[in-house]
Amino acid sequence: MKHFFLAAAVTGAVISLTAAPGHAGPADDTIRIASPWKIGALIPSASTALSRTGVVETLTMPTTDGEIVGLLAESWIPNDTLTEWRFKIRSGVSFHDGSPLTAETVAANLTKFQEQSSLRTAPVTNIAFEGDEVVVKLDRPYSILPAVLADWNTGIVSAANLTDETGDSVAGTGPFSVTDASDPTMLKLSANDDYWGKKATISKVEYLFVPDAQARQAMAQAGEVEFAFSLPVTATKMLASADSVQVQIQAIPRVRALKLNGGLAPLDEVAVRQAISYAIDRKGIASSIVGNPDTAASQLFPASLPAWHDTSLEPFSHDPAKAAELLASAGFTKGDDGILIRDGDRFEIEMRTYDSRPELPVIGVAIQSMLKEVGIEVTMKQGDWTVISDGHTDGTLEAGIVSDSFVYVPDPIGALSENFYKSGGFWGSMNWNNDEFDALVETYQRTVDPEKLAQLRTDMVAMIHEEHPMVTVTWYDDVHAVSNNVSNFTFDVYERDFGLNRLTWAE
Amino acid sequence: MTLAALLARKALLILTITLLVASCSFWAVHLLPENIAMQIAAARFSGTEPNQQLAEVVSQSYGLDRPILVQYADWLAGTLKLDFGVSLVTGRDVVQDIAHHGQNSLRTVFWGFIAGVALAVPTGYVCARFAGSHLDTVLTVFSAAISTIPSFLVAIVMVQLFVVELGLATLSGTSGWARLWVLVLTIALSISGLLSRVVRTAVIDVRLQPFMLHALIRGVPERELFWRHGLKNALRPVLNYLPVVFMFLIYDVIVIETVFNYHGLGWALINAVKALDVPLMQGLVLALVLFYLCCTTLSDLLTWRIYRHKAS
Amino acid sequence: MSHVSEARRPWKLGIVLTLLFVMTATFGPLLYAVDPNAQNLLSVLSPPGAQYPLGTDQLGRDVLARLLHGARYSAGIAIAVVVFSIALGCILAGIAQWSGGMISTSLVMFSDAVYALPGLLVTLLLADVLGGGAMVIVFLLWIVAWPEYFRLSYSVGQQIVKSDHVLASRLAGASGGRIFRLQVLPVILPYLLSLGAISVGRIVLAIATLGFLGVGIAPPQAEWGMMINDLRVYWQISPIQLAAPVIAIVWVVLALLILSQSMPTTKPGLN
Amino acid sequence: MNSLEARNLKLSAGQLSLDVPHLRFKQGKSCCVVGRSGSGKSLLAAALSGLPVPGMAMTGDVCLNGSPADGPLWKDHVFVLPQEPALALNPTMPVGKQLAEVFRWRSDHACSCRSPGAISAEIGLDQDDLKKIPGQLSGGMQQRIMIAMALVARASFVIADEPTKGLDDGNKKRIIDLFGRFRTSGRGLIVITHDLEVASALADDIIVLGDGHIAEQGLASQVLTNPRSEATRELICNAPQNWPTAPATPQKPHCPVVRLEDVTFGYRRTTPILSEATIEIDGGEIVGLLGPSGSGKSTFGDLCLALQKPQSGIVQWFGSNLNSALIRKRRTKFQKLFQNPVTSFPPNLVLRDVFDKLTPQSADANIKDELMSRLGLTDDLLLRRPDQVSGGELQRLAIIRVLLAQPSFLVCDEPSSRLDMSVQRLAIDVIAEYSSQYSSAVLLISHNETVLRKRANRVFEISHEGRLSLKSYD
Repeated sequence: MKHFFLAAAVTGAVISLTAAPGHAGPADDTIRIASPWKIGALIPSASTALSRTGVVETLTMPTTDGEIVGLLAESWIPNDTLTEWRFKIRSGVSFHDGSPLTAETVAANLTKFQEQSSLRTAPVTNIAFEGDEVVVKLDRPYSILPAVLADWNTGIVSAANLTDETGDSVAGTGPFSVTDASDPTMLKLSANDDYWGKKATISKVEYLFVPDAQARQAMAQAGEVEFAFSLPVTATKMLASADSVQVQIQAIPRVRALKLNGGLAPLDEVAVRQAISYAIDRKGIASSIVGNPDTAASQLFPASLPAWHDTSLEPFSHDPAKAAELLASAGFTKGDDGILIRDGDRFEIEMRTYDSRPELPVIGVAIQSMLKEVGIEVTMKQGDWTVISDGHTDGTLEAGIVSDSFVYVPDPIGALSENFYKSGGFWGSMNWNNDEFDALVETYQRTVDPEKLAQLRTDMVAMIHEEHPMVTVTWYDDVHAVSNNVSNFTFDVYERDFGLNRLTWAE
Repeated sequence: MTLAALLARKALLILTITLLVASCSFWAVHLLPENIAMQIAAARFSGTEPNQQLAEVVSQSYGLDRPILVQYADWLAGTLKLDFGVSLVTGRDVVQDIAHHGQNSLRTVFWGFIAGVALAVPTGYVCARFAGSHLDTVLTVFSAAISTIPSFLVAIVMVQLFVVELGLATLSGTSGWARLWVLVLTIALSISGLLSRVVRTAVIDVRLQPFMLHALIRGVPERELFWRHGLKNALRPVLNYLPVVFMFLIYDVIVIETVFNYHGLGWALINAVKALDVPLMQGLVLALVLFYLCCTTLSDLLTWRIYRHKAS
Repeated sequence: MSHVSEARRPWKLGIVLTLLFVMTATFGPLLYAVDPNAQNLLSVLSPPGAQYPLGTDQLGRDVLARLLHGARYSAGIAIAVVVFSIALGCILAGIAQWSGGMISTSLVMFSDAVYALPGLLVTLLLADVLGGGAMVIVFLLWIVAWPEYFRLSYSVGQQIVKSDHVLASRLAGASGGRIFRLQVLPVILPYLLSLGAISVGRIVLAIATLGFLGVGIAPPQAEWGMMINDLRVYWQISPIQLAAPVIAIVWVVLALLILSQSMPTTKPGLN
Repeated sequence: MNSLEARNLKLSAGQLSLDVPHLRFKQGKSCCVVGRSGSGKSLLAAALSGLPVPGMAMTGDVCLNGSPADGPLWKDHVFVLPQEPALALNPTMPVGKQLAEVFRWRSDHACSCRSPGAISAEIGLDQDDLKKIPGQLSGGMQQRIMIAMALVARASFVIADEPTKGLDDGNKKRIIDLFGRFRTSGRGLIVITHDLEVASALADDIIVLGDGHIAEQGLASQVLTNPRSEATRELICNAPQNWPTAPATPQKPHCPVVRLEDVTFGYRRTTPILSEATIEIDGGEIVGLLGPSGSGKSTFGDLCLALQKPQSGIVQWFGSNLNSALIRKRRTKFQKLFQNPVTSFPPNLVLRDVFDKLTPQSADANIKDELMSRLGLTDDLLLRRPDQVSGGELQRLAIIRVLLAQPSFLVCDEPSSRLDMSVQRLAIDVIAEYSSQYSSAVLLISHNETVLRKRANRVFEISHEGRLSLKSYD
C-alpha cells in the first residue's frame, strides 16, 4: 500500500517535471506576438494568423496606396467582357514542404475554398488551370477579381494540405513556415530560407493567442512580447511609463457598427433603424470610449477613403427626440416600465458582442443604455466572435456590435458586396434585401469607367446612409504596442500582413 | 470498511457523476434554441455561410437526425469511452485538447497543491503552538484575509506585481519556471488561507485532548509528544478537509489560469464557454470533475490507509 | 455530534459587519437614489468628488450607486439560494429519515454525487448554455448547494432522532410534528444558519467569480465581480473605483465568516 | 519508605471546594477516598498528583517525604489512573505500543516485567489484543491496559479515580484483584470511589469526604463497621448490600402485562443477540435483568416496549399480540427510564416546557406536585434547562416524568448507574413503591447483581450467547 502511494506521488512529480524548454526571449532571435485572434483550424480561410504572420500568401496584394499588384500571380489579363481572367502563376516558388507552386495547386486551392473565402461573393462559374495559368470564369462581367484574390482568406497552401480536412501542419509559400502547431493556442514559426521574395532577417516567430486584453497589455508592458495587438485605448496612459514599448494609434479603414437583423420585426422597418441611429450618441462614444472624438462616424466610410467618403451627405446626428418621434409614428407607445410596446409586443432585442476588440463590449453597454432611453430594451450576450458569425449563419442573431475592415479586399466594393449584397454577410447587414442596391453593386463590379464608378459609389453610399441596414457607430483607430527592440514596423492598414519579414532588431 | 468496498463505492460515485455531467450537458445543448447542426456546420466549414443543405449533410454525418433518446444513449456511451467528439472551433479531437491543456494544468495544480500545503501546514502549526500570541493573531488575520479575497483578485495583484512591475515572471510560455512559479504561488496562497486555519484548529484540538496529558504521564518526553501522539490524530480533520481544498484548486484553475493567460484546462474552458464550443466544454468540465474525484479518492485512500484500524 | 469552534471572540464584529451589509443592501439604494445604469459619457473614470462620492466607471456611471445595487443583487441571489437550499435539504432529509430503506439510501447516494460535483463548474457549464439572468443563477446555484444542507440535517437529525430524549417524548405520546418543532428544529437550526452564513459568503464570491469570467451575468447589471473585471484595465487611472467592489466583497465574506464561526459548526460524519 | 502528605490544602473549582488540614499516605498501604458525588474527591486526586484541572484554585502544600514537592508529582512519583480510560489512550495507536512507551520512558527497575507481552499476559490480554487500537477493546480491557501501565511505571504511589465506573461485576472483580498487586509491589495506592464494595475490598485505610471536608478517616474495618459520622453512615446505608430487602410481592391473579415467547433478535442475521427468549412479567412485579455489558439487555427492554421488532417469536401486551393499533393505543402506558438522566431531556428546552408539552397529562393534576414534594424538589427547578440542574435532581425529574404517564409497564435501564448510590437507591425505591401501589410491571436492568437481588422479585440473566435464564438465589 505504501508503495502505491509512493508510486502515485512519483508519477505526479514526474509528469509535472517533464517541463519543456524554458521561456524564449528576444535574445534568441524570436519575435513574439500577443494576439486576440485565435488560431483555429490550420486552413487559410479560417485562420487570420496564417496570412498575417506570412505563412501563406495570396495571388495578389495591395500596395500602400491601394493599387493591386501580383504576389503569387506574376500578371493577369481579363478578356474583353471581364468574364474570364487568366492569372499567370509565379515560377520558381515552392511550398514549405518542398513541393513546387503550380497553377494546378492554385486552382485546386481556389476551388476547394471558394465557398469559404471572399471568392464566394464573386460570380465564379469555373476555376481551371492551363499550363502556368489559372483561368477563372465568371457568369457576368467582374472587374474586381484581382482585388478579391488579395483577401487574406484566399491564401494558397500546398496540395498535400488540401487532402486532409484539418491537419496539424500547413505548408504555404510565405517567408515563414510553421514549425510547431501542436499547441492550439500557439503557433511557432521559423524563417523560410528558400523564400522567393525578401527573406526574413529574424529567424523565429511565436504567435500567441491571448484572449484577455489585460494580459496582452501586461505582456507588452513587461517586455515579454514584441507586439501586442488590439489593446484598450487606455493602454496609452497605462504604458506611458514603460520605456521598452510604444503604443501606436493608427487610423485604419475599419468601422464599428451595430449589426441589425433586418428580417426581424420591428428591425425590418427603415424608420425603426433610423430611430436607433438617432438614439446613439456617437460623439460621446468616440470621445470617451474610443478616446478620439474624430472617430465618431458621420457616415459609413471614413474620410481616409476619399473616393467613398461623400462630404455632401448629412452627417449622422444624436437626436433622441427625433428617435422617439420616429418610433411613435411607427406605432410604438411607451409602456409603464418605459419600454416601447406595439400590438402587445415589447421592443426588446438581444445584442451580441465579442471582446477580441476590447472596446466593443463597452460600446455595447453604452448603446444598451442609450437605446433604453428611447424605450428599447437590450440584453447583452458576450462571447467570442463566433457568436456573431454563428448567429448570422443560423439566423438567431438579433443585433450585434461588430467591427469590420473595408479593405480586406483592397477595393471597398469587396466589403460592400460581402456585407450588404443580397441579405448581407457576417460583418454587415443581415436579411436586408434591396434589389436596387444589389443591381448597383453588380453594375459597379463590371464597370471600368471612373466617372460612372464615382456616381455608383455615391448612390450606393447614399442608399446605405438612408436605410441603415447596419448602424454605423464609429470609425477606427487601431491601438497596438510595439517593442522598441524592433524597427521597420509599419502597421498594414489592410490588416492582411504584419510584414514580419521586413523587421529587423533595433540597434 | 475494506479497501475493495471503498474502491467500489468510489467507482460507483465516479460513474454516477460522469453520467450526471454528461446528461446535463446533453440536455442543455438539446434544449438550446440554436440549431446544433447549423453550428457544427458553421464550425466545420469555418468562414463560409453554411446553408440548410450543408446543415443536413452535417446532421446526417453526425447522426443528429435520429430520435433524441438514441442520440442520448450514444452520447452517454461515448462519454463513458471518453470520446467527446470534435471541437467546434479547432476541429481537433476534444480528447487531444484535454490532454494538451491537462498536462499544463496538472503541472500547476500539483506544485500549487504541494506549495499550498507547505505554506499552510507550518503556518497553522505555528499558530496553534503559539495560540493567542501576537504572532498567531497576525498569521490568523492574514490567512483569513487571504481566504476571503477572491482568487481572481489575488491573481490580478500577482500579475501586476511580479510580471509588470518587477518583471520577475512572465505571462507566456507554458512550462518555464519563470512562468510557473508565480502561478504556483498564487494557487498556493489561495488554498493555504483556509487550510492553515483547519490545521491550526486541528492541532489546538489535539493538544487539548486528555490522552496527550496521559501520554506525558507515561513518560513520553514533551518534545516527542506531538509527533508521537498528536500528529496522526490532528491529521484526520486535515485529511477530511482535503476535498474542499481540491474543490478550491479546481476553481483556482479556472480563474487564475484565465487571468494569467495560462493555457490549461480552466483557460480552455472559459474560451470554450465564450465560443459555445459544446463538445469541448463538456469534455473539459468532465475532465476537471474526474480530476477532482481522483484527488478525493486518493485522499480517501490515504485516510483509509492511516486509520484502517478504526473502521474494522 | 458537534464540534464547536473555539473562535467565538469576534462574533460581535461579525454581527455588526453583517448587519451593516444587510442595511446597506436594503436601504442603500433607497437613500442614495442614483440610477446605477445612468451613464454620462462626458465624465468617464472621473475621480471621487462631490457629485460622485466614489467616482465614475468607464461609462461615467456612478460607482457608489452600482456598488449599492450590486450588494442587493449579490445578497438577493445568495440569500435566495440559501433559503431554497435549506428548504430542499431539510425536506429531503426528512423524507430520507422518515422512509428509510431504499429511498433513504438512494437519496443519500444522490446527494453524495451532487455534493461531489464542483458546483461552480456545473454552474459555468449550464449558465452559459441556458443563458444568464438572476433566476437562472439562483436555480443553478440552488441545484448544486442543497446537498450540503441535506447532509447536515440528515446527520444531525439522525443523531437527534436516535437520542434518548426524543425516544422519551415518543414514549410520552408526543406527535411527530411536536417533537420536530420542539426538539429537532431548535437543535438543527443553529447549524443550518451557521452553514448558511458561510454559504452566503461563498455564493457572493461565486457570483463575483461568474461576473468576473463574464458568464451568466449580463450587463448592465451592477455586479461586483463584473465591476472588477471592467475596471481592472483602468487600475492605474481609477484605483478607487476598482478598490470599492474589492473591499465590498472582502467585507461581506469576512463578516459572514466571522459570524458563522460564532455559531456552532459541525462536521457531518457521512462518509 | 516514601510518604505523600497534604498540608493545609484548600481546593476549589466552580461549585466544589475541599478543605484538607492534613492527610498522609504511606507507601505499601492502600487508601480509599469515598464520598458522595460532589464531595470533592476528584479535586483531592488532582491536587495530590499535580495534574492540571481547568479552573482549579489551590493553596497549601503537597509534600513528598516531608518536604514540599518541587514539581508536579505525576511525572515521577505518582502514577494516575484516569476515570475514563477511553479518553486517556491515543485512539489511533495500538495499545501495545502505548504500553511500550512506559517501558521505554518510565519503567520501574524494580519491576519484574520486562516486556509488554509479559505484563499483558498477567492482566489477561493476549498478543493480538495489544495490536488493537483502544476503540476495538472493551471498557474493562482498556482499564486493564491502564493498570498494566501503572504496574510497570516508576512511581511510589498510584492514584486511581473511580476505576470501576461503568464496569459490570465481572470486570469490577478483575480490576480489584489487579489492584492488589500494587500493594504487593510496595507502592502506595489511593483509590477514589463511591462504591463501598470496592473500598471494603481494597482499602487498608478509608477517608470519607463530606461536603467539602474530611468527615472521617481511619482503618477500613473500623470505619465501615463502626461509622462515626453522618456522611459515612449515609454511604453505608445506601450501598446496595445494605439495602433493606423489599417485601415479597403478594401473588396476584395471573395476568401478564408483557409476554415474550420464543423471541429471537439480532442486528445481523447470523449472530442473534437474543435467542428464543420467553418471559412473562405480571402487574405489580419487579423483574430484574442481569448480564454482562453488550449482552443485549437494553435490546431486550426495547423488545418489550415494542421499540424493536423481533426476528421471530411473539410479543404480547395484556395478552394480545402486538399490532400498530394496539401500540398506538397503549403507547404511553409502556415507559422507559433511561440510564443517563442528562440525555433523556431535550438540552434546548426549559424543564417546564418538557412537562407541559412533551409529557402525558395525567388526569389528576395533583400527582405532579405530590411527587415533586415527596422527592424534595421545588417548582423553581422547572424554570431551568437540563444543564442547569444537578444530575441527582434531573434523575428525580426524569422519574416524575415517567410516572406521570402512569405506566403499566416500566423498563428501568440501569437507572443512574453513573450517579452515586444514594440517587440510585432513591430512584429504584420510588419506582418499586409505585409498582406495588399501582400494580404495574417493572423490568429493572442492571449489571449490579446486588441491586437486583435486593429489589427484584425475580432475576433473569442474559448470557453472551443471548440465552435468557432465570437465576435462583436459594
